[in-house]
Amino acid sequence: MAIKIEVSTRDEIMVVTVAGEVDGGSAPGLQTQILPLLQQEGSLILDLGGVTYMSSAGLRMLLLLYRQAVARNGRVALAGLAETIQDTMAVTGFLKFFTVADSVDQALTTLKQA
Amino acid sequence: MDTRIDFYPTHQQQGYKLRPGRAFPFGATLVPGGVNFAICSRHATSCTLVLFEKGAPAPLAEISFPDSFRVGNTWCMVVFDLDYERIEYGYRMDGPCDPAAGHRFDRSKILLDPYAKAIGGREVWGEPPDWNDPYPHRARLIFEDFDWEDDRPLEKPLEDLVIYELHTRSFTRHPSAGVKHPGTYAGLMAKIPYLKELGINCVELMPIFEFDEFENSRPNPVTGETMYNYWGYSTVGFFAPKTGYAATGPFGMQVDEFKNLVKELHRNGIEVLLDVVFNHTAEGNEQGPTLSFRGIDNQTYYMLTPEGYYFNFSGCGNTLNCNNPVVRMMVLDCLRYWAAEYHIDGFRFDLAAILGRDPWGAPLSNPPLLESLAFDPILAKCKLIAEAWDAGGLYQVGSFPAYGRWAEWNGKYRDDIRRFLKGDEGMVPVLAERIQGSPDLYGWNKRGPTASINFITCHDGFTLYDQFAYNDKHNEANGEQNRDGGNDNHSWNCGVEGETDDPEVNALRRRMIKNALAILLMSHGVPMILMGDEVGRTKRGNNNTYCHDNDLNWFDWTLLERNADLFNFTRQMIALRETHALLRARDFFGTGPTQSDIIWHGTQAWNADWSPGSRTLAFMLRERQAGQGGNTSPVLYMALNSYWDALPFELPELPINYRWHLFANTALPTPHDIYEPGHEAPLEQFQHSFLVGGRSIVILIGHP
Amino acid sequence: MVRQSIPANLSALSDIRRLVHQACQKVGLGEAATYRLTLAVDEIATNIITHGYEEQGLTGDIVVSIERTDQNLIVTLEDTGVAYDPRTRGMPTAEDLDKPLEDREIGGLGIFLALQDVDHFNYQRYDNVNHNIFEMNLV
Amino acid sequence: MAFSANLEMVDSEARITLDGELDAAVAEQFRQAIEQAAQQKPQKLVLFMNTLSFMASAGLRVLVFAKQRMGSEVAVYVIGATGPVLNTLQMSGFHQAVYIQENYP
Repeated sequence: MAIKIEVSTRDEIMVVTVAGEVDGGSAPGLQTQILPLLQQEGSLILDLGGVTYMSSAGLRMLLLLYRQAVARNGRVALAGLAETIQDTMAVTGFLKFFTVADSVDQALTTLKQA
Repeated sequence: MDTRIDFYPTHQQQGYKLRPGRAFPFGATLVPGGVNFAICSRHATSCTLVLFEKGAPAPLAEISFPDSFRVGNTWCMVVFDLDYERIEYGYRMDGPCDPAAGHRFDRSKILLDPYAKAIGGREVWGEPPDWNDPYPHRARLIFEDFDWEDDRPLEKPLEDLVIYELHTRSFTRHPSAGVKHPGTYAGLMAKIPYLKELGINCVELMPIFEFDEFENSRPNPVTGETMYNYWGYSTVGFFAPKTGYAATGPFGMQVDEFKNLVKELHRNGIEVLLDVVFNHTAEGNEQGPTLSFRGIDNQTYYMLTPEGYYFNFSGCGNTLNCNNPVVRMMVLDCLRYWAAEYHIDGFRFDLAAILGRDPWGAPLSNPPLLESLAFDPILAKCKLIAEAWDAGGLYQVGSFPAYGRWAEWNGKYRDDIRRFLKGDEGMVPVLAERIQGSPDLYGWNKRGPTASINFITCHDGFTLYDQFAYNDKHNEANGEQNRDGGNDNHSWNCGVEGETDDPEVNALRRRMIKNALAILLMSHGVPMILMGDEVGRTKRGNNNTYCHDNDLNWFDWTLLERNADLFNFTRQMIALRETHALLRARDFFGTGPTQSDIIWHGTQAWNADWSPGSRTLAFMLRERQAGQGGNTSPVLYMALNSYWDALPFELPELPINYRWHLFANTALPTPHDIYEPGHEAPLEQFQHSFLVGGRSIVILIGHP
Repeated sequence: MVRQSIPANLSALSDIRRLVHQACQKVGLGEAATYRLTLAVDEIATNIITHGYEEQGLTGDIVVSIERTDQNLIVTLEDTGVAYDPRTRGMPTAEDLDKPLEDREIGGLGIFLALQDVDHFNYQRYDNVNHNIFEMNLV
Repeated sequence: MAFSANLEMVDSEARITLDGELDAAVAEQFRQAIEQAAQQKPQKLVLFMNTLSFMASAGLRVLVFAKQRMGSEVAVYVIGATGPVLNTLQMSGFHQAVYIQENYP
């Protein structure tokens, strides 16, 4: 299943929508596409509603994005995570680094408040 | 990113780009652009790397190691451009098949890498495997990066520990546990608040190295249920956490999940000890499967008789040849890996006496493995706990070669306390030794009370509740006509065998459980509690439940309300131990810098009754200057009465402005049986004697 | 004079006390002495029932036999429970036996009360039967 | 002769009247009466023993454990104990912990 991403902005915050399976094969490509987007402005919303599978490699890619955002004192919010993926992230200790929201709108409000 | 100048392919086989690898570390290591595979065998003549697509029945490719890729007895190779998450790997080893000479090479077998850091094949606990899979336990690659943030091993002083022995699956598998992922590391993580409330600061996990729960599984002749290798005392891989214990096992994230469990336990002030099994492997004897060691280098990994058969000091078919230099190195590498990569705080060695035997089974006076473990720089702060006996008759409780580093499961403590509690004669003198941390066993060459791990029950044998509800073992469910399991339980059923609704008998059983916990937590040495004993868990009289995946082993959490008084009693006793440094000594009384004393009393103050017929003992713990010159440190007093009727105990005098306060009295029903440390009930000012109920214990605190 | 076998359970205690009480009246023993003998027999009987039988998972009877000689009234309790000499908390050593009653580490609270005011107490065990013998002087 | 132990609460005073023969078979009844009394958190516990004709050590243990449980703030009175029962209390040293009176108040 190929990986697809779309980039858009909502109220000047970058929103990247990802669909497909994020694993050892697709994660490096995703990372090279998303990293430059962080250059201009720290914060980022990842709309992962379309992600059906996230492997360890995928989790590590998300954590690297988080590190880059923090380095630019921005934040990374994850929206629309499937319950199983959110659950595996919690159990393996990855979830606590991120702000998590059910939808992109909710992610926007939380990012703006903080 | 590939900054190294020597990382380019030099060979090719079957479309895979290769180059000679690095001889260490052993196992499979991710390197820029590929994976470095390294494995050693002294007697193999050739070696082939076998690659699988994850879960596929047949291999994807077989790459034979060119002889130029060999360094001494170690084959090593880098394979480029592998998808780490989709690959499984194994080895074929060729060599002589001459059992009498100790060689059992078999090229047709695909062998598991002994240094595999993740193992597939049993992703979901108890899911029947494909029995004719040529490679049932498959080595996999892992990401070794994990964000520990600021976590590191807690390095708590051994004397401060209260150890809680638990089985990962049993702890939360019962539906009453109410956790999202029953029977897993994640389930255990969800119960950390329970452990904190109880006051536990160390958990000892029964084997979590990958093992095969289906090893000699068979239907139970009585119930028809499947009987498994449930406890896991038969290791398949020494470097991989059991995948079936991980909620994320099916997604291959068991390594991250277990590391996160250790991190969460540490964050809550709880140390993690691993129960490790280096005395035998899952390959059993000649009839057992060839999974790994037997096919890689049988003569090196196993203790063999001159005729090439397997010595059986473990009672499980084979004996790992721990004092062979290569195996010794593997054991050391394994423990260092868990200590450094998983932040593990210590290890409990199953049947550790075997580690002190030479390759022909003779006990060594200065076993190299135990010595190198005791002085290893990475393991320097790890607790090393030995079950100081083995199934070959070597019993070393008190004489285990310790180099001042090793602690031991004190089997004598277990038996002596059980016998005193049930009212055996002649136990008072030896009870006094146990309470002091067993100086009779550990008082030589600078060992202290922390050499003694005190326990009354453990996974092997009765639970504490069953200890006072059954005279005899009831192991019919194990399918061996009740012949398995020990017979020297020193238990007493308080008058009725098994469950009863007689209120007197049940009240006596609760009292006996409280008496046991009171002695355990007041004794010098390191106390260990068996999971569930704090709420009266029962195994219905079965003292050998190694094979049951059911409520014989599962922790029934509904016991929390039914036996809330036992939970409260345990919690307060642990709190008492935590409050009073007097109870957590590093040195035996009268030795070492701490100036504290133990003074023996009996039904008469200052005059303990050591006679054979006596069933009473009392003692007082205090700092030498207590009550003098402004020193207001508290005095602890404990009266133990294992006689069946009440006895008045004369109380020793206290310093002038001190007064006795009642902390615990197991003769009284809850909530009067125990108080919160610091909120004890004052006795009458003039009271100089206290009636201690039959088979009861009283603890008093003397303070201004 | 009297010999009766009574099932060893706690509810039988009042019957045992009644037997002793009637015998004391028949021989005209004083009220205080009667109470002390009744108390002694009750305490030892209680100990036999709980420790001798129930706690060992055994069942059995207590045989109460009462006879009178010209000097004293003798009550004997016979049971087949676990061997136990009330005069000490364990099997008596030689040195224990020649100590006077007061100095011995008497059994628990119950035994302590029982043996305090009995004129003479003896314990024997032969062919698997415990014999607890109480004597009160009549003269 | 049967045994009875009935509890009567008079504002902060728990009064238990004991009647008949208190032996190991009935001691549990006495302990439950004490338990109910303790739950009311009385300041005083008054035990009327005028018609108590017999008390074995089982009864004495219930008394001692009641005193231990109620601690030093609750005063315990024993009223009208007959000679032999009084003797039992004295022999065990229990009389030091309670107020012994012929009648009440």
